Amino acid sequence: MRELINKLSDPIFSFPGAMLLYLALLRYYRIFGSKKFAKIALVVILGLVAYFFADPNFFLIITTPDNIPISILFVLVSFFTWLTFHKAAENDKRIEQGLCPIEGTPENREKVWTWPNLVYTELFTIIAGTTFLIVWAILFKAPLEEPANPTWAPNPAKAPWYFLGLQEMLVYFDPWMAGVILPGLIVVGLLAIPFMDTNPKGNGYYTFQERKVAISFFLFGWLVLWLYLILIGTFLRGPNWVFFGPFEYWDLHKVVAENNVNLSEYFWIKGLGVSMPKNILLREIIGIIVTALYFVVGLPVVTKLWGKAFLKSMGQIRYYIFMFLVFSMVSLPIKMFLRWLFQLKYIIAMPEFELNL
Amino acid sequence: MKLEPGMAYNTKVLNKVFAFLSAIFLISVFWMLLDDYIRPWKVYQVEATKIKQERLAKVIEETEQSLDASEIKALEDEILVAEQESQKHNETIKKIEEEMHKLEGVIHAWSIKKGEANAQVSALTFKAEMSMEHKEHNADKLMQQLKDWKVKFASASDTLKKYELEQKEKKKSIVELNSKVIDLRKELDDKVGKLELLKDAKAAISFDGVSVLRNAPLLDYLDPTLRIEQVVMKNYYDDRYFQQTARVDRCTTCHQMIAKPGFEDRENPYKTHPNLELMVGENSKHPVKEFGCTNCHGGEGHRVHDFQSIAHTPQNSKQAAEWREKYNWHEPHKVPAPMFRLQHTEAACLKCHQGVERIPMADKLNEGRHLLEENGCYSCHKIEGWEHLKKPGPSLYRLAGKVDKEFFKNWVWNPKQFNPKTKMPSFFNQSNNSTPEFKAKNIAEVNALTDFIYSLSEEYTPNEKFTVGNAETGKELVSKIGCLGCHQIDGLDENYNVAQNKRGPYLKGLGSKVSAHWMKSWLKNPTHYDPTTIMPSFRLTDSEASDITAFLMDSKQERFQNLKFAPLDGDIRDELLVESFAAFDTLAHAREKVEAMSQVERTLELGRITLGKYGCYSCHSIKGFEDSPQIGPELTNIGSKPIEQFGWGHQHLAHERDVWIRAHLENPRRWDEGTTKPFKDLSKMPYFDLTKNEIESMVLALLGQVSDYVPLEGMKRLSADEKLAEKGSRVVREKNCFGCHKIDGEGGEILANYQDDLNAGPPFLVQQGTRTKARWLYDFLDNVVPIRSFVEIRMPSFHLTNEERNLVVSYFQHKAEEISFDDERELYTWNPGERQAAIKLFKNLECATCHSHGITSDTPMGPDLRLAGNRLKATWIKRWIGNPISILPHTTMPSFWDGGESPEPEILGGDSEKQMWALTKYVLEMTKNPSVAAELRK
Amino acid sequence: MSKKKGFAEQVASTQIWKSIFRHGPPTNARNRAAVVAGNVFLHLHPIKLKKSGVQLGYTWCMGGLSFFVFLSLAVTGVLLMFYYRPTAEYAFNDIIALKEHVPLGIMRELHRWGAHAMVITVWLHMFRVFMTGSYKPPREFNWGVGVILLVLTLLLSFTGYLLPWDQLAIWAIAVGSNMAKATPFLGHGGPGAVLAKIGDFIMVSDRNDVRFQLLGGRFVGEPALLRFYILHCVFIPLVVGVLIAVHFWRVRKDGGISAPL
Amino acid sequence: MADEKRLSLNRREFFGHLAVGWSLFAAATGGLLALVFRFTFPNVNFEPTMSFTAGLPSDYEKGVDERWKNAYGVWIVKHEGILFALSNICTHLGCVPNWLPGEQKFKCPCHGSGYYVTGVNYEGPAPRPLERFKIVLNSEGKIFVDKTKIYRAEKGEWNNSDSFITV
Repeated sequence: MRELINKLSDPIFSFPGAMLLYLALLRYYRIFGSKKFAKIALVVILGLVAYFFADPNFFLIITTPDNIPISILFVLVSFFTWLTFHKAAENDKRIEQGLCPIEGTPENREKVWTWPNLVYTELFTIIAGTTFLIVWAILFKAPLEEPANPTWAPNPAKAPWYFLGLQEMLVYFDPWMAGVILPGLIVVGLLAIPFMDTNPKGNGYYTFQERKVAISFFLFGWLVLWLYLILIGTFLRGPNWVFFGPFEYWDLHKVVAENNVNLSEYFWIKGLGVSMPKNILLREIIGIIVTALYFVVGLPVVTKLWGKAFLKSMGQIRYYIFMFLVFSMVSLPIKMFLRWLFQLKYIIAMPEFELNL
Repeated sequence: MKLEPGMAYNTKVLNKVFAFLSAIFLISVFWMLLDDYIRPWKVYQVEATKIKQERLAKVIEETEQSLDASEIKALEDEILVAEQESQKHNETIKKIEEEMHKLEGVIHAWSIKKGEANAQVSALTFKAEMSMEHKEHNADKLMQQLKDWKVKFASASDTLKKYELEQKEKKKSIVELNSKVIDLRKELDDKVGKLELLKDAKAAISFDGVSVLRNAPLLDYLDPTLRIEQVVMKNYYDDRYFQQTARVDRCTTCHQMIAKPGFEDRENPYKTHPNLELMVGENSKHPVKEFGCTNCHGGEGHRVHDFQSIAHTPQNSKQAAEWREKYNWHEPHKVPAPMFRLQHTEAACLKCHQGVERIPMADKLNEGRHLLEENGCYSCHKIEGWEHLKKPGPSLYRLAGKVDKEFFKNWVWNPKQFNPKTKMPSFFNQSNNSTPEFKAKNIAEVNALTDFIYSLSEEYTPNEKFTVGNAETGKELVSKIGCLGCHQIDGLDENYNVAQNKRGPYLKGLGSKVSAHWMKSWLKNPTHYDPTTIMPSFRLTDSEASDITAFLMDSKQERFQNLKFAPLDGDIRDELLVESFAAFDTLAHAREKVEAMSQVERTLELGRITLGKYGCYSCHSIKGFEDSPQIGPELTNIGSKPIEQFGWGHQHLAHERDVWIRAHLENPRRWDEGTTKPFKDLSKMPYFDLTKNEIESMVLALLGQVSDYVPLEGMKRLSADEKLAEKGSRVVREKNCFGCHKIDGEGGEILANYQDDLNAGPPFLVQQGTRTKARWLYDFLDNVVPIRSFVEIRMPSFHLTNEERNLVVSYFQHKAEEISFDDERELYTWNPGERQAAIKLFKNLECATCHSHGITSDTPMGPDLRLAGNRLKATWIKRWIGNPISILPHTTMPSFWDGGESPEPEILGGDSEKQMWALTKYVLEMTKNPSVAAELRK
Repeated sequence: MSKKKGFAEQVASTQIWKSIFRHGPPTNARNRAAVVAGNVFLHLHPIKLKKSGVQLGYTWCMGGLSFFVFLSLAVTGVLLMFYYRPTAEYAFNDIIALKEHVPLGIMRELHRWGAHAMVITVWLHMFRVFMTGSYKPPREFNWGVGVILLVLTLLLSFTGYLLPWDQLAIWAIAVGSNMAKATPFLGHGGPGAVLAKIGDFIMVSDRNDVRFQLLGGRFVGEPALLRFYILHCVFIPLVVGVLIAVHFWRVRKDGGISAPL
Repeated sequence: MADEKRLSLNRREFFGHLAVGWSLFAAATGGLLALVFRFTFPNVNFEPTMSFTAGLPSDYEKGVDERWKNAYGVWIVKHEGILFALSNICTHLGCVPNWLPGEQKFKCPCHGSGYYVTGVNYEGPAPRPLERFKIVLNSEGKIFVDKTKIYRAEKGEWNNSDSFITV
């Protein structure tokens, strides 16, 4: 059983699994958002937690002080995801019935005194928050390792947990992409959200039905890409950044068969059986064409298939910026799949200019 | 102008003010940029670069001239021809290149395959081993897989290797086709390569567009060519509030050529260091990268702002004036440690080179330290590391048995009057105590002191009686047996007095000082009077001692003898006593106390106080005062003592450390001038009558007494062996071996008297450690047995402890880098025919002419060979026989094997080496069995 | 109607009390308005707000918590500075000191976990704001400010990560700062850097690229520690403080906590 | 009419003193910012020197020598008849790989890049081989390593005669 879980949690299986779960969540959000589901899920999860904690290797990783916030984060995110969908489902039902969302009911729109209503609420959260922090600080000591030693790197050397998603991306992308361009695009994308999303509905209340597209894309990035990768990077990457299942011992000597090949090598050496051309551009021509096709041909095709309505409603500039961001986001899972399926290292490999894609 | 409603000011005016202020703002920003950018060191660096370019240009020109232009032309032509020729192969080469290109693809493909196999093998190895370990069911399957992949990997690497070899072959064949061109090119390269390199070097430092860009304001962060250079010293620190921070020197920012030979003639800062072999140079003992600059020179090495900030210190007022004009220099203020004056740089050696007698190449410093020791500065002033030294003055334990009170009083009052060259400094009649009042007080003090010291003195009776002696013979003896190694003697020809002043006392007026009995007793056995004296015994016969005594007692000081020291004035004595007691008591009570004492008690009490006041016990052993504290302030850290803590009195002197020390040594009492100090507070430091050069050396040595913290890693660390040798060296110096012996080129003042025949003088000790056996030297020092019966000078018998003798041996062993004993066992067995050959050689070379001991009855002119084997090392005997002149140029021993050629080609096949060894063996045999000499008599 | 005033009333009637609190207890409408409007800290709030704005189920109070955690980080951070020296020599030892003997050294734990908590609350705040569509007009600008605050929060946390000066710290920063090296054109290991060349002179090298600028050196060394310390303790907190003020101001000006139109 | 006049006046003014003022102000502020930018690059730093002398070639055994790794970040490798100076910075993200003598490879602990003894990458995310530094013999026959000059395999620079010493 543990073997199976170990195996399944390998990104090759777990990432598609996470995507499927995510699609199911969107499709059946009303069931997901029901209180009954929450109760059942709670029982199941508690059982699973008990089962997982029984394993010494898993216990070791989960109780590492620096990993505690991630556990807290996942508990909170699970709860709040359920909460949003619970509220969204409720509101959506009301809207279908032609009623206003709960937040819009007259009793909720009623103005109340800030003192003491809000001030006290704030005071309570502050007290609760302080208490929580104090208890946390008492129970878990902040980690402190050996004194800094620039000549000897610990194994594995991990970034702070909130950047582990980025570090995980580094497995699939070069630093300039994973470390600069993609994070940059994330920030730009977030900044652009209010200007991309022209849907006037759903302002100030929970709903899914009215904002399907926006929520789907956002949650895909937030839950499936960002949080999932952090999860993998924190709990399942061991020495030498090799994958370890949740119940696996972090053996320093574990080696994974990895021999990645560039697209140009596939094309010239494996495909045509000739030498690589000396000219760099010629050598990488296939990769360049593929990349160009991804954007130049992929965009119109996608537009034709699914995007016409958006194009119309958003206007050209908005639409294309939006699609560029989406394409960039989607390039990550694409690259991941290419790596897993074909051991593809780079689509374009120009180490001469440090330009690897 | 009318304003719009709601406006306080006219918009137009506002805009104008805004524009004006912005303009000022912009200008100030620009000014700030320039202020930040323009630095004096950049100017120096530009100039230095120009000088470097000039020099490179010169070298390039010289190199070009040295090249034969026609030869190069010919070579170039040849290359052209060869190139044309090899063009014939162009098609072949092209074909091979195409093949190679194809091959590259194949190799690439196989290396991918190999990589795959390798990845699989490593992953499977882990998996298989794990499953084996855990005895999993799929272990066998995995092992099988691993095996398969290993086979695949092996075959892939094999194939890959095959193709790679093929590629190498092909490469080689192309090279071969072009071989002629390549060879010729290489030849040309060898000829002009250096020139090209030089040209590249010049281009690298030329000023062009790129370098302007690199040094442009704001852009100079990229990679400026003008930049601050620095050395961070790991082992030398600056003190920052008790924290030691690594010292940083940026001197090379301006002194660019300091480590580059070839700029010796330039002006500073473009000058090469004058002693690159020792300092700064990368292969020197003190490379700049490790030791920096300020470590020796002092100063604020980390500052680069301008000439002033470094705390440059001029050598003299002339240079100061020059700097004032040139650099706007002024005396550095508020700087913890300004630079040493150039002439004082040696002082800095001391902080790292501690625990050594002499620091190599620091002559002036050594001289200064020697003077500090000789004048006994360490005895009144504490200097760390000097505590164990002997007291510089003679012991006064048995003073009463040597001189009388009248002599003593007059001597103390003015030693120079009796003996102008005495070491004893003057306490009285100085600039601060010459008034009649003070003089009278001093006289009372001297009287009391004399009584007190004599009251402490033991009885002493000389153990010899002088009856009669021949002063003429005595004079001759004195100049021959070696007294002059340490003493200068009145009555001899002044040219004979070659010993360093103050090593042993100047022997003058002894007739007016001691009794003849005492003198004779002292000469025969110095330790009888003073067991601690370094004066050795010359093993004088009774008549010799009498003769010398007669000679020495002839020297009289009539004037001094007739001096009558003023008697003790009881009133002044009481006054002084009261004054002294009153320091801890009321005046009335002090008077009562004095009155309660008897006259003798009063005198002795004042004597005791005076002894303590002047610290006589610091230099002289006086009973009961052995452990009294030193009287002067400590000098250990005088080089770091804050300027403000020196007392400057009313003297108008530059407030600098070296100025103070110099002034102080010139006249220690000067600080009292113009003050109204009471008698008891007058400065007591005596006057030493030093020469200007002596003072300079001592100033330097004292400046080196700094408190800088140097960690162990930064110090010169002595090995255990070196430490022993240093201790030995101390003994050698203390006993003044250098007075007679020239030890590896150092010392031997007395030899000046033997210029006509150096062989008659004390022997040169050249590499003594390789020469004599350790055991022999050890015994010899205890019991001197004359070796050269033919010389008159004598090796005296020093009274050395076993430890001291061991140390002396270690010293010589270490100096000669000799650490082990020779194994001479095989030298005691003869090879067939060797002994006969040796005897023949001995006879043919007429060794017995000089080394006649036991062979003929002639007066021996060389050392007794029957003792040589015990004394000398066999290896050294052989070396000595082979070429004595090379070891001792003035020796009378002939060099028979000069140039390695044998004088006796018949014997032992004319093999010089064998002959020398045969003779050596023979000498050893003679030592072992002195009777063999008899067989040579025939 | 007692004649004697109680102690509390006596206190409340002193001039000092009145000079501080310009109104009576907030038990009636007038005073409730005055207490909020008259207090420099509370006047960030409106006097009255929609009921949904105080419902935890709706707001999750994550924004408020973020601000509160930021404040507690500022307080503990300032206090920690009393015992911490940002030098290679002392940094690690000072952390050990906090762990071992400094009174209330547990503040390091509070600070570290607080930092993690702030990242979480900020993320969740953003999650909530997105899910309620609260970035929609007129709140686009404030969403942007929020995104920048999110980035700054991560940077604050990241710069603080180096300060303990242990293996965890320097290697996390080494990995992180090496990404700066890969910045196109500006980092010497990034695409295009090789092109910035005049003759032999390479214009983007490891001693003048963005990573050098960030670290003050070629690798994570003492200058990096100092720079990160200053970024962490002074520079970023100042910017964050200013932006928080803008953020709050705009929350008020854009209509308070969002609610259905 | 009057409004129009004022407007045109303002326009003229705008291109007069106001424009001058603002551009000077902008230039000065820009200058200050540029100075602050320059300020972030120190004129001196205390990092190890970029070049060092590494003894005689005969001091080195065959294989990887780690004696300069800590001080200068360089491995001196003697392999197949040549001696070269290999950088110890992983080409992926700048961690310090470890030399594993048992497996005869450099392995980076951060993201698992692996390199052969020659410095050529073969596993993990490293995009290119480790860099080599300029290495020459000085006039005394000692090895001199200059880290400012970098030779990279993918550019074919490892054939450069300054990138290795034949032994």
